[in-house]
Amino acid sequence: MVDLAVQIGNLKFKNPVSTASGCFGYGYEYEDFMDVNRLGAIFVKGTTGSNREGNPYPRMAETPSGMLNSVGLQNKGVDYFISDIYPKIKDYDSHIIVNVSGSTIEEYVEVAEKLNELEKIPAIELNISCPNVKEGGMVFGTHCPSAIEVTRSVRKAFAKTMIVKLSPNVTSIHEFAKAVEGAGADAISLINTLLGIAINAKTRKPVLSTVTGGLSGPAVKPVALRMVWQAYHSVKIPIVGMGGIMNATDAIEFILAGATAVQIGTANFIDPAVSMKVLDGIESYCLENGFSDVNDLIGALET
Amino acid sequence: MVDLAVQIGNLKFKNPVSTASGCFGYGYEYEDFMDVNRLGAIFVKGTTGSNREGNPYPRMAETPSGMLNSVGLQNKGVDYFISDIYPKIKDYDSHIIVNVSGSTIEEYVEVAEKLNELEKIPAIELNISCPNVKEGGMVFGTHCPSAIEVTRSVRKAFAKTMIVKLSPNVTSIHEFAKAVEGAGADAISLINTLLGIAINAKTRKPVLSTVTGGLSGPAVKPVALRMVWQAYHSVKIPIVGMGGIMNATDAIEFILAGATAVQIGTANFIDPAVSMKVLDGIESYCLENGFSDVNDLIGALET
Amino acid sequence: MRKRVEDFTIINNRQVNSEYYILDIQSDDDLPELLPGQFAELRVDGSNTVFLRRPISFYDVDYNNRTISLLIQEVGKGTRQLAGAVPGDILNMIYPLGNSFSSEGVTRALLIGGGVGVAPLLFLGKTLKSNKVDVNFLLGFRNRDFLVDVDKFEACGNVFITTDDGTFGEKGTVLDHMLIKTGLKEYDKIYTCGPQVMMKAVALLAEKENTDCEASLENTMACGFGACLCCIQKTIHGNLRVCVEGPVFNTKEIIW
Amino acid sequence: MRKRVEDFTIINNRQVNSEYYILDIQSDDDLPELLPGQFAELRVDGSNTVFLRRPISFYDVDYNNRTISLLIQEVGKGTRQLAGAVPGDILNMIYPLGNSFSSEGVTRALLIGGGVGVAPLLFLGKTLKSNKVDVNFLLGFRNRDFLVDVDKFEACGNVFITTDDGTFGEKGTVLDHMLIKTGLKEYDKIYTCGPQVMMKAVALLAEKENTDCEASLENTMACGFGACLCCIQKTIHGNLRVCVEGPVFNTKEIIW
Ligand SMILES: Cc1cc2nc3c(=O)[nH]c(=O)nc-3n(C[C@H](O)[C@H](O)[C@H](O)COP(=O)(O)OP(=O)(O)OC[C@H]3O[C@@H](n4cnc5c(N)ncnc54)[C@H](O)[C@@H]3O)c2cc1C
Ligand SMILES: Cc1cc2nc3c(=O)[nH]c(=O)nc-3n(C[C@H](O)[C@H](O)[C@H](O)COP(=O)(O)OP(=O)(O)OC[C@H]3O[C@@H](n4cnc5c(N)ncnc54)[C@H](O)[C@@H]3O)c2cc1C
Ligand SMILES: Cc1cc2nc3c(=O)[nH]c(=O)nc-3n(C[C@H](O)[C@H](O)[C@H](O)COP(=O)(O)O)c2cc1C
Ligand SMILES: Cc1cc2nc3c(=O)[nH]c(=O)nc-3n(C[C@H](O)[C@H](O)[C@H](O)COP(=O)(O)O)c2cc1C
Ligand code: FES
Ligand code: FES
Repeated sequence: MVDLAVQIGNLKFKNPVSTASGCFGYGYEYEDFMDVNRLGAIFVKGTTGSNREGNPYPRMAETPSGMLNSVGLQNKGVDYFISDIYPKIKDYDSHIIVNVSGSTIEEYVEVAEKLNELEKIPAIELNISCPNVKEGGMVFGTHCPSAIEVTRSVRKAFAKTMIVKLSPNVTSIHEFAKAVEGAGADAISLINTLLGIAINAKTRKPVLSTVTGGLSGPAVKPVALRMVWQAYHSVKIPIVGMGGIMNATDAIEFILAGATAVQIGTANFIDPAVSMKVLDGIESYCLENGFSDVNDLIGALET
Repeated sequence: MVDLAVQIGNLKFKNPVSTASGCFGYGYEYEDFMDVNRLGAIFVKGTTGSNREGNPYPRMAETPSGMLNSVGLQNKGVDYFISDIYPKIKDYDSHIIVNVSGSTIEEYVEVAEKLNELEKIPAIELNISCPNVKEGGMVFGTHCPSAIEVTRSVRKAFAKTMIVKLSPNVTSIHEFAKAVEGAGADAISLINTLLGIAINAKTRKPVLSTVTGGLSGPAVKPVALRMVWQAYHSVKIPIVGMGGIMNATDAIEFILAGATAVQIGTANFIDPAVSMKVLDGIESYCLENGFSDVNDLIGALET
Repeated sequence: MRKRVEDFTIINNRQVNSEYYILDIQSDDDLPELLPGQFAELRVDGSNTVFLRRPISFYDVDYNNRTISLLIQEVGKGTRQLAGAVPGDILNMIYPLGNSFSSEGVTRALLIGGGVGVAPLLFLGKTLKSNKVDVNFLLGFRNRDFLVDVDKFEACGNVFITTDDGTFGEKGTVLDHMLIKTGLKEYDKIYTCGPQVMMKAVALLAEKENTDCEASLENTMACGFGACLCCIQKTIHGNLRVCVEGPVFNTKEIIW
Repeated sequence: MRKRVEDFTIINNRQVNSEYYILDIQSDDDLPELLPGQFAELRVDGSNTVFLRRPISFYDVDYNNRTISLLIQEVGKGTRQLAGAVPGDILNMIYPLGNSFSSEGVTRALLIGGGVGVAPLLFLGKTLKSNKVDVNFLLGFRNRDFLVDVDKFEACGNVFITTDDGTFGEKGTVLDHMLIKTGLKEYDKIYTCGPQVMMKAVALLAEKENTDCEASLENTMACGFGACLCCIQKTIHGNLRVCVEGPVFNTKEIIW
């Protein structure tokens, strides 16, 4: 028997495997494929103050070992989430963590305040790193004073566990990790997508309607591991790691680099039951390698 | 007939296809596979003030659609280059461009001064972005005032074409592009490698002796294209684009994004004659699409 | 309808012409109920440049033999890789995905397809026929070499064919055919699948004639089952997912 | 020796045991001269996770049939993918790469191999034999199932075998064999290839006995032909490229 429970802020995850925002819908999209209740947590789609239609088509481009997306936070807004989605998912046995997005600090605060009232939402993930919205979004994640300000403001509005999701599109990830730690984050998650472009040489046009989009998938894994490792060595709060996890080995690499828990994003599109395989694989790894507690693997990279 | 000649600073390249520093040795390593004289230019291995042994083994890790390296500028120093290598390669019909690296501004200047004397070296590529050396290297490429200082200093020491190679590990590539343009660069090249980590989950150790290394190959192409596009829209000097080019279509994407010429790096390891296929493919593309001059493709992305 | 991930076995790979091929794939188990218009997300193994799955419609379904047929056009790296499949190979699919054509109250239908867009129309035609609907096909192909299984379509109803170069049927595209020009109001339902310009033109004509019309849309998909929001179609109800609320849309709802 | 990139055709894939297999590959043209110790960089098609080529030694060469044999151990994704090769498949290689074993003045040689490290030793043994050298093999395997082509080795000279579990030959590793313990000075050259710990131990013993010794080293390679500087071995001459100045090094030069 392996002890798989990990601690993120005040919150105990029954295991370190969760699914990434924007890649797992609201959970129920995956019910046909797996028992979503086995996940440590489900990070649901980015939620904003009001309805957003997102960016025009096309929003997706396949790239070598990865994909670009420019969905642009399409969602029906926090009130719809509360009235129509929350009731359907609140009784999952996995933590439901809402990814909070916005264009202004006021919008972030408004969403956080409303979510604070929901009994079965034990945590939020503050998305200060979305590369796909015109105003706000990534600016908060690539400008340190803004990152601090939005974190501080939401901290005041949200009493439960607050995870701040960092952008990888920065020179010094440790600077941002430390800044949001200082501003009241209980944990950080990283990485969000890398800003990229795909071009159709035939038409001489960008593939995405927005020209740039966010790169995810195995292509980004080396960068993500590096950032998790750097962040781990600069903050005391726990880290939720992600970026290109396709299997249990990848997930273990993130944990060794310093992640307390992991999120699986793009891989869900290719194998909708992959998160269960990752979970089982982590347990097997622990058994085979004599670890009775997955916490002993966190940051255990021998350098 | 397609006009393939492009202009980089004062230098005319007979075609836009060149090979990237550190990936093509000194050119003669590829003589068995192709006619290296057909290349627009050969960017030779990073050259420093004196002999460097580089980093310990292991220096390489395969990653999804890419690789990490931490070679660490192994080379015999500029004097050896001048005495032993230069005579062997100076009569290639392709421009020989030396990638100048160092740990201190004095070292960069020293190397540049010495190369300035060599008749058949019409240009240098100032590598302010190597992620694999302890001191210097990337610091110059991720700290804007340092980038400006090293560019200015070398500018004074080197009278011919000076291309400055930027690091992708920054928040705002345009800031650096503009800065080195202002400091006297005749052109910029990008991207150097993205900082990454590979981990061996079995041994729980990093794969590379240096823990972090530089990511190259198709995995980075979307990021590289984005940075070329951003740089193109912020400076007037020409751009030499690279990062994951595997075939002619990839190269054309870079040109459409704003590159005047391209460099091929990692792809040479997999297909040592790939640069000739890229060259032929660019010509065919122009013919098929009615472009009589490759210059008409530069920055021609319709956004 | 429960979605599943399953390994099928390829039992036949028939080259139709220089670009099209038909894969017959078999399940070890009984097939679940599949609806015309639905599709599957195919994993493309053996290519080091294909990362995501590829959406392909059900072209034909044989419940007795537990077999599904897929009509595929080679357009890029994924479809090229699949073209090399040989009997015995495994094909992993997520299926069934998407909504389906609706046929309530339909008595006389015209199914208008262009190129590989005929794929979902055969399964639809078969289903309509078994529901006693009067089925008529108007199918457009590049030339006579690109005709696909005309006999199978004929087994479901009347077939009218156009070819761009006139080497078979009427010359021109389906939009040039007299059925389109004059006859749309004789049907109580139009179904269409093919190039977007064709579908849009058909939709406008149908609207003018006040005939109900459904189109099966293409889109670039990452997941295929509603999780990623990549496959959006602008509609009068806002941006809808082509993989869940589609691929079949009533054309009155589409904002082209 | 001119390096080339060439498509070979796989004519045979023989499974030796649960981990080893031998690929026989044929060229359309006459083979260039190949030297024992040299290797090729194999492209691994059909895997979406293998990006770089994989270095593999020449195990056997048959100039008459234009055939090269490769002895390969399945250790990861690339060698696993190649294990599925069937006759008729194409194998693209860059070859010949690296230096080779030297044999000038050698009259009596001991070739010490461990596991898949025996690969370059068969070709070496054959070549030495044809040069009238007295060839002796000391080969270590995990157990009797892991023995490889003992008859072929025997055709070149004396063969001494150890298995870890004693199921064939002497029990233990090659380092436990009496030949190593007492007899190294009877040879004027030792060649070794296998796990690094084994090679290092052999090298130290040879040095003690003052017998010349060459080892064929492994390394992680990106290019295989000297361009990337990824495959470095620390030596008394500084960091040298295993793919050009090696893979064969005189053990006196190696800084282990
Ligand atoms: C619901 C649905 C059902 C489909 N049914 C069929 C079918 O039955 N038979 C069939 O042959 N094809 C069908 N398609 C289209 C098929 O999915 C694409 O042709 C295929 O994904 C292309 O993959 P590729 O790797 O060969 O091309 P790629 O190398 O990915 O791309 C080649 C070219 O095709 C374009 N392209 C790629 N995917 C799409 C797409 N989904 N929509 C539009 N353009 C695209 C690219 O922009 C590029 O120009 C369907 C698509 C959808 C969404
Ligand atoms: C000059 C030379 C000649 C060789 N000759 C042979 C031969 O004749 N037969 C044979 O079976 N093998 C030989 N090898 C080793 C062979 O190249 C590796 O086993 C192979 O590249 C592994 O690829 P993979 O994709 O299966 O493993 P991967 O999935 O890449 O890796 C699996 C494991 O093997 C390790 N590994 C991978 N490559 C190497 C390497 N080059 N050296 C050491 N460890 C490695 C990895 O770290 C990992 O732990 C040779 C290597 C060199 C350098
Ligand atoms: C289609 C798509 C939509 C996404 N939407 C969001 C989002 O709404 N909020 C957010 O914080 N991250 C979003 N992300 C980023 C992922 O949560 C994750 O950070 C990223 O994809 C890296 O992980 P991966 O490589 O495992 O996918 C999205 C990613 C994808 C691919
Ligand atoms: C093995 C290796 C060594 C490299 N050495 C250098 C170097 O010495 N100087 C330099 O500026 N860039 C060096 N680079 C970076 C490349 O020149 C290039 O910027 C990068 O690899 C991206 O291009 P690619 O994806 O086509 O390889 C090296 C890259 C690799 C893979
Ligand atoms: S493809 Fe993911 S929602 Fe439609
Ligand atoms: S593998 Fe590139 S130099 Fe040896």
